[in-house]
Amino acid sequence: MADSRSTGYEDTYTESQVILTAVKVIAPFTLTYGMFMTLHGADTPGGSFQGGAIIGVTVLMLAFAFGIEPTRQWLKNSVIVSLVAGGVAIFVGVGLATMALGGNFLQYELFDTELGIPDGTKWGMEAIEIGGIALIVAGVVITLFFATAAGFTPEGRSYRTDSTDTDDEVITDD
Amino acid sequence: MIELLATRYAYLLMFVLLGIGLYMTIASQNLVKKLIGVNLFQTAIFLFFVAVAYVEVDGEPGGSPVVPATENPASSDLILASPLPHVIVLTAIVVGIALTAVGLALIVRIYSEYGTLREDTLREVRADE
Amino acid sequence: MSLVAYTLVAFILVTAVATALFRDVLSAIVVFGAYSLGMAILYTLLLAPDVAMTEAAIGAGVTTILLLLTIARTSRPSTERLFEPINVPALVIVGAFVLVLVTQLLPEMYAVGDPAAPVWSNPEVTQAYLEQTYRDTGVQNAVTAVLAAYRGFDTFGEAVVVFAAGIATLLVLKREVFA
Amino acid sequence: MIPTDINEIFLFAAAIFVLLAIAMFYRAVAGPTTQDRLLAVNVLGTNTVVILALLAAGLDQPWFLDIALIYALLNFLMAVAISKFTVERGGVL
Repeated sequence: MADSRSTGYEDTYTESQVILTAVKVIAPFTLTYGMFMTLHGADTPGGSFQGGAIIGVTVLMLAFAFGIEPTRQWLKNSVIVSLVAGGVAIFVGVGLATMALGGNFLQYELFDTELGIPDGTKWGMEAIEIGGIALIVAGVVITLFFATAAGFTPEGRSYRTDSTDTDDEVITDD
Repeated sequence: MIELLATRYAYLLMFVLLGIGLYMTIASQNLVKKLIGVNLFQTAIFLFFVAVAYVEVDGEPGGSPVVPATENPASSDLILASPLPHVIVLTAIVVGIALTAVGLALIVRIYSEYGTLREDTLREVRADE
Repeated sequence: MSLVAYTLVAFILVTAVATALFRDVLSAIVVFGAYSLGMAILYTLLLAPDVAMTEAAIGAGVTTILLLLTIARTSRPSTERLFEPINVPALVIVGAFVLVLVTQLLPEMYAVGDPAAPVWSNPEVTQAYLEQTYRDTGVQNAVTAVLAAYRGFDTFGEAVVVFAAGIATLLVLKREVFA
Repeated sequence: MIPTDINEIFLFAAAIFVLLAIAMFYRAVAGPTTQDRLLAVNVLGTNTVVILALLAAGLDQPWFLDIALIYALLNFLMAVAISKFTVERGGVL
């Protein structure tokens, strides 16, 4: 077991045919469903908190099927950073945009009256729902998962700077 | 008495769940179980918020808070659950998982420093230092 | 209607007690997942589909996985007994707490779903939201409207709290990368 | 006690399914191995989907089916996570 741990890639369990096939079928559907939930939150129950969580869960599913380390390598750090930080930036940006138009923080009707966007209130809300909260929640769910999965390494080195050589200690010892 | 309990079942459940969550945080020696207890306590509070938002008229439940697409809805169409407690609970659940995750990270850290998750052993280890 | 509610209350109570008493942490986590399932059905029954969805996605899904990962990274005590021994002093304190709540607070509560309850009948809060949501914002889901429009600044704070919690987890674990 | 209205019948059926869930929970508590508990919770998840569908029909709230869909997805994820954990005590997770 120690050998398969250290390589991390020839793990028989991460290549379980059942899980791999099922996840290959289900993951696109989960992602679509998360996006549906995010985009359709205005008129039916649902919304960005739920949709973002489901989008994040899709990555968790992939990580269980393909192994956590390969998924970590596949998912660039900059993607997650831009998800989380970009979400906050969009949220603040929409709020500051209404202030720049002469209103209060997140006073959406100014998009309608000042910029002439039809249904400005609705689209302003959709902007912070889709662009803001969903991205933050999805990014944070993925972050929490990978951080907890990595556990604590006293040296504090990050795996990303390492190449995928064989002496990479993937899992902290119990 | 039975009538009182039967019509207030959600609040009764909430009180008992508060008790169970509190018991887990006090009595469990394992830190992970303590955190599960905190989570249980949280869900009891959420249940309280959801229960006060619920409405029914003559035993017929109202609707979920999706209003009809008219400018001036008739009041008979507005027998809907209150949206405000739902919003508070919605955000509280997401903040709750964030809190749980930070707690779990601390637990992982404590384990790597002291090699135990039991409260009593942890106390002894810390006393020896 | 009420029959479903009572059976669900029984189910939730059984799962909660089992979660508290299991000695094996893995079993407690698995049973806690079942508890979340029951809780989400109760939220659904109390006409809160948004809350039920969040509880389903986050409470039952993500929490269970994070707890599992934690005990995978730490230890799981060996189990010679199925249940934990009852801690009598804690049980007495908690029992007194619950007894006070049930005897003193429960009779003061409005019945579940009573339209006269202050939360629902308040013309300035709930009724105002329900009447004005479509006129003001053009969305039908009142929960989304309150979340993003009426209480948008509050939601901004919540989103930043979630962001901060992600950063805090990375700091506690001394990691420098998000993924 | 036996309902006659069609919506009442759906709700009654949902109540029966909750009772079945309590019965299934016995296996989750008593089950000597973790595999028994995992399977019991998995069945509970499927049971939940059925209960939510019946509630959606009984209360005339078609949106409840969305929640049932989320459950169907997450039940799979939980099953995979717990099964992988039971192999080599989480070493492959």
